[in-house]
Amino acid sequence: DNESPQLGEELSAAEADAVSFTVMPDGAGLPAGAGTVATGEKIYLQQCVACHGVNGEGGPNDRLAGGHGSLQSNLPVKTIGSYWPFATTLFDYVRRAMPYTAPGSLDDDEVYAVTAYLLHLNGVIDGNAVMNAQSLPLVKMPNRDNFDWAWQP
Amino acid sequence: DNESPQLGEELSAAEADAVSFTVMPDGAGLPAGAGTVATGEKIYLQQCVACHGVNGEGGPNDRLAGGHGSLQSNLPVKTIGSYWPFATTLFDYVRRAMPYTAPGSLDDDEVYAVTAYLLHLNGVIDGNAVMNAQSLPLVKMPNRDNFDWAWQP
Amino acid sequence: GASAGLLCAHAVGQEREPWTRHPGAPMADSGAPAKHTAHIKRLGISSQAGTTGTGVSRTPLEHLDGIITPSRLHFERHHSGIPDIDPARHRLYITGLVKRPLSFSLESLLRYPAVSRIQFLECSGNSGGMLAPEPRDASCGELHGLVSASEWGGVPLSVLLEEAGVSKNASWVVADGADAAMMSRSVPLRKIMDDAIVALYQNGEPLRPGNGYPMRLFLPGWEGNMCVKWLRNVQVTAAPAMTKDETSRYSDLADNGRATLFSYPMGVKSLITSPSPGLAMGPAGIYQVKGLAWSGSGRIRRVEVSADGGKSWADAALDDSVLPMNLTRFRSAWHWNGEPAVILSRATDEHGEVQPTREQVLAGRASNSFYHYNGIQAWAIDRQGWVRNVYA
Amino acid sequence: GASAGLLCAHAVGQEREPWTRHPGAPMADSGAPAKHTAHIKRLGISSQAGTTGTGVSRTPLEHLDGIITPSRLHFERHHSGIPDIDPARHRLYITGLVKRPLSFSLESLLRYPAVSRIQFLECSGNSGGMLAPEPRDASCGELHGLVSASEWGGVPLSVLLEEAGVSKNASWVVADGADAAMMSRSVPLRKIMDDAIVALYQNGEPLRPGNGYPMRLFLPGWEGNMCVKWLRNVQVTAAPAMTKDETSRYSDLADNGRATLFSYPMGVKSLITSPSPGLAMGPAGIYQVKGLAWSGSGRIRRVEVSADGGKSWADAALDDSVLPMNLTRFRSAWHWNGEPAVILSRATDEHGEVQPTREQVLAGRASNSFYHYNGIQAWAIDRQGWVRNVYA
Ligand code: HEC
Ligand code: HEC
Ligand SMILES: [Ca+2]
Ligand SMILES: [Ca+2]
Ligand SMILES: [Ca+2]
Ligand SMILES: [Ca+2]
Ligand SMILES: [Ca+2]
Ligand SMILES: [Ca+2]
Ligand SMILES: [Co+2]
Ligand SMILES: [Co+2]
Repeated sequence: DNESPQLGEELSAAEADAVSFTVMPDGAGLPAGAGTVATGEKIYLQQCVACHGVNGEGGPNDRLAGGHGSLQSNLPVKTIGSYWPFATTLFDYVRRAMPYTAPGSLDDDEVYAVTAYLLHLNGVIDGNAVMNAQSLPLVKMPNRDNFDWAWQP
Repeated sequence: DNESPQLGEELSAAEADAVSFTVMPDGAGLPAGAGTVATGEKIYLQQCVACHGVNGEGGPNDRLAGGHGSLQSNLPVKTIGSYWPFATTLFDYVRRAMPYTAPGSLDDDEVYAVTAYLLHLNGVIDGNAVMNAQSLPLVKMPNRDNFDWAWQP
Repeated sequence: GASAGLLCAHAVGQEREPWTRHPGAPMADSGAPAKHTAHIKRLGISSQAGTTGTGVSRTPLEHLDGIITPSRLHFERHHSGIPDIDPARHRLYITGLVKRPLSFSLESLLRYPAVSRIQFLECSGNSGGMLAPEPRDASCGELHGLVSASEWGGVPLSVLLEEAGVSKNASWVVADGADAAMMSRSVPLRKIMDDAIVALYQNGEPLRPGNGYPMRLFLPGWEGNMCVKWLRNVQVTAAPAMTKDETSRYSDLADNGRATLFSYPMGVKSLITSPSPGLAMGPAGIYQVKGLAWSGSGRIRRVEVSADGGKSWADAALDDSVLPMNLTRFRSAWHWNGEPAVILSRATDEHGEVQPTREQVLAGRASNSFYHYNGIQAWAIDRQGWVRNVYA
Repeated sequence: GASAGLLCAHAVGQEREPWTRHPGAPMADSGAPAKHTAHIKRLGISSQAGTTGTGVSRTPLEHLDGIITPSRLHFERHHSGIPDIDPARHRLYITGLVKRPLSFSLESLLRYPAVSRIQFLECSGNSGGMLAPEPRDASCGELHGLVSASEWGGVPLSVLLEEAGVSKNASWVVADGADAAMMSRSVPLRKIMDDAIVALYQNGEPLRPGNGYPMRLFLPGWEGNMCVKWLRNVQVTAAPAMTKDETSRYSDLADNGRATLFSYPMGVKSLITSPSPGLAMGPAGIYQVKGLAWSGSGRIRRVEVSADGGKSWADAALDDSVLPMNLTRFRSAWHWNGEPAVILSRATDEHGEVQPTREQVLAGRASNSFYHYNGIQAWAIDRQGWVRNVYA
């Protein structure tokens, strides 16, 4: 394009990766590290429970568990377990945005752990499961198959 | 017009006249009353000289007299006497806007008087002239015939 | 007597208003609104429990006219407040499936080709209150004020992507923001190459922090949440990322339990902004019914209004500037006879799409699925001239 | 390394900007500009000796983009400051040669038919500094910032005059304002009936006091001084009143001593707003030349730019919204080779009127006759990238 000044500064692959936070459903973007449900529970009780309640029941902020089977009811309850199509979304979002008052304060192991705990709370994974870059994308969410796309590429 | 709510409240002729300040070149809109050059000088020295200078020579604000014959020069000086086409404009403007810090504070006689003084300062009227609704529109300004209209109705 | 005490019937002299009797206020660096219009401010500010910046503020549509929203009154939707960005340190990254990942400073973007267009931005959660089983007692802006319009100016994102060199297998981008939520959305590459801009200017001046300073994504006609504010990274991908905001939120649940992702263009919609709740009518007589119409898919072709609850309709006049993907101002004179009445507006866009009724919008939806509500709005006027939200 | 210290070359983890680490500022009643853009304010504020409100403030054109001026930055020209008007007591009078003189409250005007259009307002004294024998060392806004554009909404004045019933012998009106100068101008009745409005809204919200709150006259394309602010009386007449502001001021003196009254439409004009003085260039390379073009007689048809002092010209691109009697934004990519250059723009309107050179504008004028200056503006760029005002 003869109108573009071409002023972009090239990033190395490592730099590009470091500024790119996206975790894809196939696991692309997931970092090294791992976390267990048990560790996740400890972190949750320290860093999350005040806003999301015991067992993720919600209050004062969003409910994070339960609502299974409610989607066709008169009052659907959308939670990670009842609604979210992909488990990778949880890692991606918590790493970006939580805990609310100090986003970015958890290291990758801790994000894996709290992800594991929330998936377990929702009955999606076993209490002994370990979440890492390999296992997380393999988790099949209960509501996975109930989504249609309004936009097709 | 069937879209207009017709909410205008009718004014009596006296009310309409009271809110209409315009003085036309033919004298329409001029009030009763009168003023002399001598009275005008007194008012000028009390209320105007601080801003427009002795003999209307200007400073700190607009020059009000002089500049006669300068319009074709390299530095035209536009004053009441050298430039303004109508004397009625002076009454109209002073009544609206002057003295700057207290517009509306002069009564009609005083406006006639200061008008007379400024016209006299500019050599347009005699020192004994009295300005009123009859005499003011008859004053012929020196530069009167040097105007063209860019817009024709 | 026709004025408010300024005149007496037997006046002989000139009457001048008190504020004409002494010089007024000086020129100013930046002009402020009149103190008498201080009630015109954003409405319905609300934030998640315990937070101040995770929520919305709404445009007071009922107090505005024309097709532009002053930037100070543009609605807000933030996920973790307004970041305090240093424009000298902020970077826009282009990463992912590109030949050369790139980093741009604000200063460098100001040297790029730019465009500027007047277009609306609507939160896809706008008008969500209309799901309530009983009509809420709220004003036009409180109900529908998550829509605003601005002149948006900036750099076509396609130019930056071309510089980076998009790979053949790319068909999406994932855009994220430099707020504390690092809010992220997937956007089809086709839209990006079509008309997406990195907006740097809003209504002539640099973006304000509440609307994305120093830069935001702007996608004409598409749901506001995708127009990522404080834009920091555009990561080119082969598939959508399924971010929290495009799955957990901003997806549309049907009453059969299935949900739809990626519903992007905002539907054809209109609203009567006056008369509307809170703007009391005076006595019977002629009133100007005015409002706004818009469509995420193009220009508004027609707006009809009804003053008998939808039994009969008449075409409203449209203000001159009918721009694609922008608010269009409509107006219609109405002789109110002082009896109770229900007034409605209905928009049609250039593709012939007609604004649906509330019933049509809600049919098949889950009870709490509130995105993309574009139903016809009805206001009821009673004998006293009070106006209220009703379901026609 | 591509970013400003946020990244290190051997990063293994994720890098997030400091302002993403804690929640940002809350939603607000009214959104303010970024603190980093505090330098974008009105320019060249000046007032007659001893006064604070008899003068001008200018729009900082060089810092803006698009075709709308934020109301806070709209230029000002006051004759005795900004009056503090009580909108409940303000009245608009229609008097003079009418069957029924009338008085209107603001409240009643809000019930009248209305229109809204995006149009420029230019002081006829704009660019007067270009008369100086030597080019002034000043910025684009300092030199030419007595022009702004807004969406103006309000009631066609013709509707109010029809209600009052205009007499057969009427052909002018005299409009005056409720400021301490009671500033007054004569306006041809034909213009009034054609497209004059009593503007109540600017850029969507009620007028701000500096621009005439609660109401002003707006005459599309005509010199700003006639668009009387704080409009209080429209007196219908058979002839012009020859007010101070249309004789002593806002008249055009020729070098032969004759003067012209009633020069109303603003001429076809354009300006490069960037690059311009104060916006330093960086190294050689591609820059976007951008600017504004307008004509008081209609739409802009064409803008040409030259980067060789006027030897060769190329058509610039125009932003989508080319509206009649509005600013039009033009843009043109330019590869600057780092050598001294003189850049110019030249506008043509839909009637084929071409913007004149400075020499053409000044030919036949008195040396201090500064109204209606619309000459081609030249900016010289030196090897260091500094830009300055020159007479090409
Ligand atoms: C101080 C309050 C607070 C704390 C502490 C907190 N959160 Fe949150 N959380 C929120 C708020 C507020 C939101 C909603 C954000 C929005 O609406 O964009 C949220 C949203 C979420 C969501 C998305 C819910 C949905 O259905 O979309 C998840 C998942 C979540 N938080 C997980 C966590 C985890 C894990 C922690 C601890 C590591 C945590 N939160 C700590 C306030 C908090
Ligand atoms: C405190 C300062 C001040 C005082 C006192 C004052 N003036 Fe003025 N006068 C001004 C200013 C400032 C202007 C310019 C107004 C404008 O630019 O619109 C002006 C303008 C004028 C003009 C128009 C000049 C022109 O060439 O357009 C006339 C005539 C005038 N004044 C007459 C008077 C008279 C008569 C008085 C006393 C009764 C008076 N002034 C008192 C400040 C003052
Ligand atoms: Ca990464
Ligand atoms: Ca009178
Ligand atoms: Ca009285
Ligand atoms: Ca249903
Ligand atoms: Ca690092
Ligand atoms: Ca000459
Ligand atoms: Co959607
Ligand atoms: Co003129």
